[in-house]
Amino acid sequence: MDTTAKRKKAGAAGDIGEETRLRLYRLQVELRYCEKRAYDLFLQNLIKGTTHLSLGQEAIAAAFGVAMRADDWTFCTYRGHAHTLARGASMTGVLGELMGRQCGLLGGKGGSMHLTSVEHGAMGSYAIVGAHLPVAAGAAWSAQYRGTGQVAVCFFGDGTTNIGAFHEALNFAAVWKLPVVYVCENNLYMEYTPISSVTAVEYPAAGRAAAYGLEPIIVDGNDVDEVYRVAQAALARARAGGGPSLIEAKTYRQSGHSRADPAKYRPEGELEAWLARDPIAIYRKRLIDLGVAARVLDEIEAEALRKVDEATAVARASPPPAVDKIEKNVWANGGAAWRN
Amino acid sequence: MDTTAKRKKAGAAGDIGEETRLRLYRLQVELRYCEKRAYDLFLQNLIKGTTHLSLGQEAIAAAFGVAMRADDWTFCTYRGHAHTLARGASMTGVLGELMGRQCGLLGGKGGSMHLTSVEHGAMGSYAIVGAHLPVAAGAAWSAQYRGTGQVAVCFFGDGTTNIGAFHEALNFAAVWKLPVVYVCENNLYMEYTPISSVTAVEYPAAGRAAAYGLEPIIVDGNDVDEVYRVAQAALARARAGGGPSLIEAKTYRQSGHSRADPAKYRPEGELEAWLARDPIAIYRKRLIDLGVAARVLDEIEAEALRKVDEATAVARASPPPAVDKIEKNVWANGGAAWRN
Amino acid sequence: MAELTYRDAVAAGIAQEMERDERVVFLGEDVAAAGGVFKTTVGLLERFGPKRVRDCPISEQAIVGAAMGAAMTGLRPIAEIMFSDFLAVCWDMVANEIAKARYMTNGQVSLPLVIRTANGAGSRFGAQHSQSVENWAMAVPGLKVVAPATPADVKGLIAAAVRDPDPVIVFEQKSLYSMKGEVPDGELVDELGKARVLRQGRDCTIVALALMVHRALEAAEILEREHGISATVVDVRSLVPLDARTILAEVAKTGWLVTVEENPRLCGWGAEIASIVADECFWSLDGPIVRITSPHVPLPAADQLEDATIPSVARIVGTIRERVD
Amino acid sequence: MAELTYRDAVAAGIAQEMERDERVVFLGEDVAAAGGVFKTTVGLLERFGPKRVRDCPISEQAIVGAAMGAAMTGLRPIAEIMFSDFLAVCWDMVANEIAKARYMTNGQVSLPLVIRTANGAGSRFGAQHSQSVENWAMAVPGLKVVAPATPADVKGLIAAAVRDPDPVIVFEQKSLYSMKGEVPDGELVDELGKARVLRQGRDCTIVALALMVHRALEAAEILEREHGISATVVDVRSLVPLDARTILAEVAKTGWLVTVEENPRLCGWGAEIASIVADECFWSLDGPIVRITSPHVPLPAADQLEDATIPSVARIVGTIRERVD
Ligand SMILES: Cc1ncc(C[n+]2csc(CCOP(=O)(O)OP(=O)(O)O)c2C)c(N)n1
Ligand SMILES: Cc1ncc(C[n+]2csc(CCOP(=O)(O)OP(=O)(O)O)c2C)c(N)n1
Ligand SMILES: [Mg+2]
Ligand SMILES: [Mg+2]
Repeated sequence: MDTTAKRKKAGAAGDIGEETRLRLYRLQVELRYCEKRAYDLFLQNLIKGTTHLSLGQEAIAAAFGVAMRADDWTFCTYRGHAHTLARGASMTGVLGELMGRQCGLLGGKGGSMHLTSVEHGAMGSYAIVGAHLPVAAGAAWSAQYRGTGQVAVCFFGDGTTNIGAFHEALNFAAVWKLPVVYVCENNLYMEYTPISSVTAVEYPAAGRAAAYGLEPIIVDGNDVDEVYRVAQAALARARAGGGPSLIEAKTYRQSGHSRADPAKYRPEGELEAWLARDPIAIYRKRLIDLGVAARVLDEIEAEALRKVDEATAVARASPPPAVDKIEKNVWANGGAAWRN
Repeated sequence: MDTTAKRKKAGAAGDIGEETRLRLYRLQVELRYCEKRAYDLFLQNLIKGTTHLSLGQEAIAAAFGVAMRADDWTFCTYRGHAHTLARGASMTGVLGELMGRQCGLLGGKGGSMHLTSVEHGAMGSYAIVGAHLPVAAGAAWSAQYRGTGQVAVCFFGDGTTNIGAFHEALNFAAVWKLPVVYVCENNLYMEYTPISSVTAVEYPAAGRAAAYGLEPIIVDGNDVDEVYRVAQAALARARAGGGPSLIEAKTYRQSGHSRADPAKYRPEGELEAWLARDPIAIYRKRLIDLGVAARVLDEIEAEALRKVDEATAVARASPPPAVDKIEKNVWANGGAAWRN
Repeated sequence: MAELTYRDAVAAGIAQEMERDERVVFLGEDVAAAGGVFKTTVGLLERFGPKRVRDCPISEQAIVGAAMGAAMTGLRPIAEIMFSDFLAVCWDMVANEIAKARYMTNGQVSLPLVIRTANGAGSRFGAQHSQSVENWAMAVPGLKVVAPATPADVKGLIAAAVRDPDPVIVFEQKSLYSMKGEVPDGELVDELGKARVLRQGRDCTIVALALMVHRALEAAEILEREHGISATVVDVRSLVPLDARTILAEVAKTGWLVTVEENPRLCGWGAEIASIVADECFWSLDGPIVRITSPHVPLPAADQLEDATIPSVARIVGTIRERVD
Repeated sequence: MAELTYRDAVAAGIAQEMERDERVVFLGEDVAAAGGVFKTTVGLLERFGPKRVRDCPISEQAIVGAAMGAAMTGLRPIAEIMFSDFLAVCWDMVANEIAKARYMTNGQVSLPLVIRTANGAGSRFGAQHSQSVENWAMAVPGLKVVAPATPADVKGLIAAAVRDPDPVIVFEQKSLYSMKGEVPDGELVDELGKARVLRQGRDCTIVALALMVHRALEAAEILEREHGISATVVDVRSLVPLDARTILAEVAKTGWLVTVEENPRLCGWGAEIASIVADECFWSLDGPIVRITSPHVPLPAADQLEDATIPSVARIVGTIRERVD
């Protein structure tokens, strides 16, 4: 086929091969469609709790998802659907958990803010700002201690850089030279408050890197290739014993903070400007420029939609968890007894 | 007298007048003698709790004590005898509190780690590392809100720079441009552990200043003149609405961490090297070089000793607090009732 | 009398006090421009300006610590901790500093400050955003603790908390924010330390707090109507100071005590009240003290699970039918 | 049998488990090179090396958080929090993360970790270094909690805690560190969740913990010898799991319950036990349940004040004489 030459070019345009690029594209699209579905299900009142969508931020989760080794660990926040899926966790499990169904990753116990899939290295979503940064350091310590070469990757927001646990974890990880990669997704806002109004430095994460003896690393979080490159470098460095990295990925949350938020606080034009820099649209254009056929991408999109549809159907058909589960799994013995 | 010329020189040798210099000397000597007395009283089993001495670090408390306005506020740590005395709190009150007597600043309720004298602007000694940094920011906020021109000065150690509250307070103070001066007394150790072994940067405080948009300020904490100049500048800046400062004063704790600590972990020669740089010895020499008569300094020392002796006598004569005080002053109504 | 939601009554209480006293200032996360994530502080920024109503970084230790420093130097701050679960990230400031400062300084330091926080379950937010932790605060000497159950109470108790010279934590129950109720017009200032007897019965005394008050009342109606059991219902309202006298008097009349707690069981406020009653009211008891609580588990997220975890009207009715003769 | 101090028994317990299992690692402030501020970990660094015994910055959230992350990925960490009061600075990690992770993930995450901490009064350190906060931990579902009263118990319960697949907080009582006692030679592993009946009496059952166990025993001797009152003494040892059965059985025999708690009164573990007894053992009670606690105040520093705050032998004797017939 006459696209061969172009294809080669796609591969040669940088250090990232076409196969990887298509994986990056597919993953982003899957994350996007799944988040959109979550939003629809919420509007249909099928999701009762809260949801915090990553719409617009998918490039970061996707790039790391592709760059990480299968046995690496992810730690993320309540805004963690994408990060969990990006490690390979089941979409049914994610949507089922959001809907509070038995098939949910956590059997309905945790809810949208606590997605976890240990078998995929998705070591939890943490809903208290900052808490998971020390936990990720601990996992990295365990890898270092056992010499396994595993790396812990920890995602969090710009607002998180102002809480005490951030500071403690970064210093701790740096002093112990732990194999952990801290990824700050700077989407400009904490919940509704602009990060610039509550932070002493322009770059909430990168502006603090030197305080831990680290290089400031800033990356365009809407460019999946760029994030992928930075991820590879940081993971390699960690695996080689070079210690932690702190990466600030600049991006934008296209939706409100959580399901309840219409995001009226955004200045006029801001959303539009960022939509014009939507990571998936940009990447689709880039791939086409690099010679990938549009129908290949269309097919990927169609497959992603099918996957989301199937997962939705399975999750919807799943019953709610049985109430006898309430007193299960407090302890390792499966129970909840606190007395004899 | 023929010393007039020399005296003028003493005043002219810098921006600090002789009168101020003699105050700085007197204060350091008083702090030193009082700390030594605390040590003696402990050996005599007259102090039952713990004590954390500032021996070797007196220049910092003294310089700020002299530089501060009477209505400024001090916040300090369990190692706070010197900082409290430097604001004018009664020596009897301090020694009495250490001995758990009725005449103690806190009537025996607080103990050595919580010295407070609100009437002197000594707003408390805090025994949980880092906790008082946000509190000092709050006092500064109150000054800013009421437009009083007061400044809060907050002393803490090198080890404190690694706890979360440090980070939160510094960012908060910087964003709100609060009139607060943070003074890190870097005495090289946390309790027994060298600060360098647990900190990601060489200068635990100054190395973090940029993370809060602040200038790094490092000062020789054993040179009372230097500290005084830096203190004046930071206080003036805060009063003028220029926001917070973070000062790292390099110094050395000549004794163990607390009464129980023989400080065997110090490398050989370290103590000796720092004793050679003892702030009071250095200053005495400087004053004499500047033309102050030795007998003036001798007299100051003798007076300081008398003051400490008198305070000791009064405190020793004071009875222990009455046990009915236990259920007093939990609440503003003077009582402790939690029910009717 | 106006009908207000609990949520609006919170704002009304804060506004009343800010209007009255310039020293009252308000700080928290997303509270000013956005009016709070629960919309409990809408309009305060517009009315009192950015000097008095302040948005903060995500720094709970700094927020609560700053409130402490401001209180000891002449202001009367109100700090919001968005969810009561987050008290854990600033627990040192609350339990070790604020609670103890007056005592340790032998009365030199006054801390007239209020911490307001959204407490409790019902939103399907899961175990880190749904706890009832009023007993954490009750366990610490030096803190006053209230948990209002109605719009009028939340307005009046916030006002009382602001005027109190000691630190007060106001636990606002999330599940009640949209509840409507009559709130007297004009200045409203309640009193800390007063329980309220909402219903007098003969057979047992149900002692409840916040959301559980409403469930207890409903249960009492059903017990009366359908089972001929007549129950007194007491709303504790204030855990510290505790109106032990009212509780003891009401238990003495019926001879049975039943506590209804949303919190997980161990060391809940109900245990404290049970121990007081089992001591001082022992000879008036006609039978065992019954505590109805959430099971001692973290709170699950899914709606069916959450609903089945915290005490329901049916569970209260069922337990009392079974246990009280 | 060797005679060891409680302090040395702590080190022996840790060493026994580190020797047995390479996954056991130990971290804290000033614990390695210095052997701990209470000298409870002397020799561990020399014996197990700097890879397994690690000094940390003053970062309690990082310490406990790192223990959590290590535990969920295959290690069995022991973290030291120097004074139990400092649990407040990492309370989110303890109460919101560690306690809830297994439950929220429906059992995916295991946290076999131990937090050891020095608890309680007696050192004249004042209100921020002397609290008994075992009830803070007891109140949080998902934490196991022990508080050993003797050298043998502290060694055996530390070993049991390390081997337990769930997070356990070991409250070591500061005032007992220099106490000596017989510790069996060789491997010693106790069991969580077992109270111990130390003395059988006829007239009342005293339930106590940690230092208070020794005071209760002494009081019981005096009561017997001087006042003809014969008391059972139960050492609770483990608050979670709680050996409620043993306590209920012993109370049923004597008909009276007296709890002796070092903690300030409100929501102490004694309240929980009182509420259990007042429910399940009500018909066997011969009289009111009596709780002897510290008054509900922060702890004062001066020796006379501190001594008069926490329950003394004399106060236990006096209260029981007055209250128990
Ligand atoms: C300790 C704590 N404080 C406050 C909150 C409430 N809260 C949840 S998300 C959030 C904003 C977080 O902002 P950022 O770190 O930028 O992450 P983003 O939501 O933008 O991804 C806040 C304040 C919380 N969960 N935990
Ligand atoms: C949160 C907390 N952790 C640990 C301690 C125990 N501790 C008391 S002083 C101290 C060392 C503090 O070092 P630094 O800040 O350098 O002050 P310095 O004692 O040298 O003046 C430690 C770890 C404490 N009081 N609070
Ligand atoms: Mg953000
Ligand atoms: Mg130091």
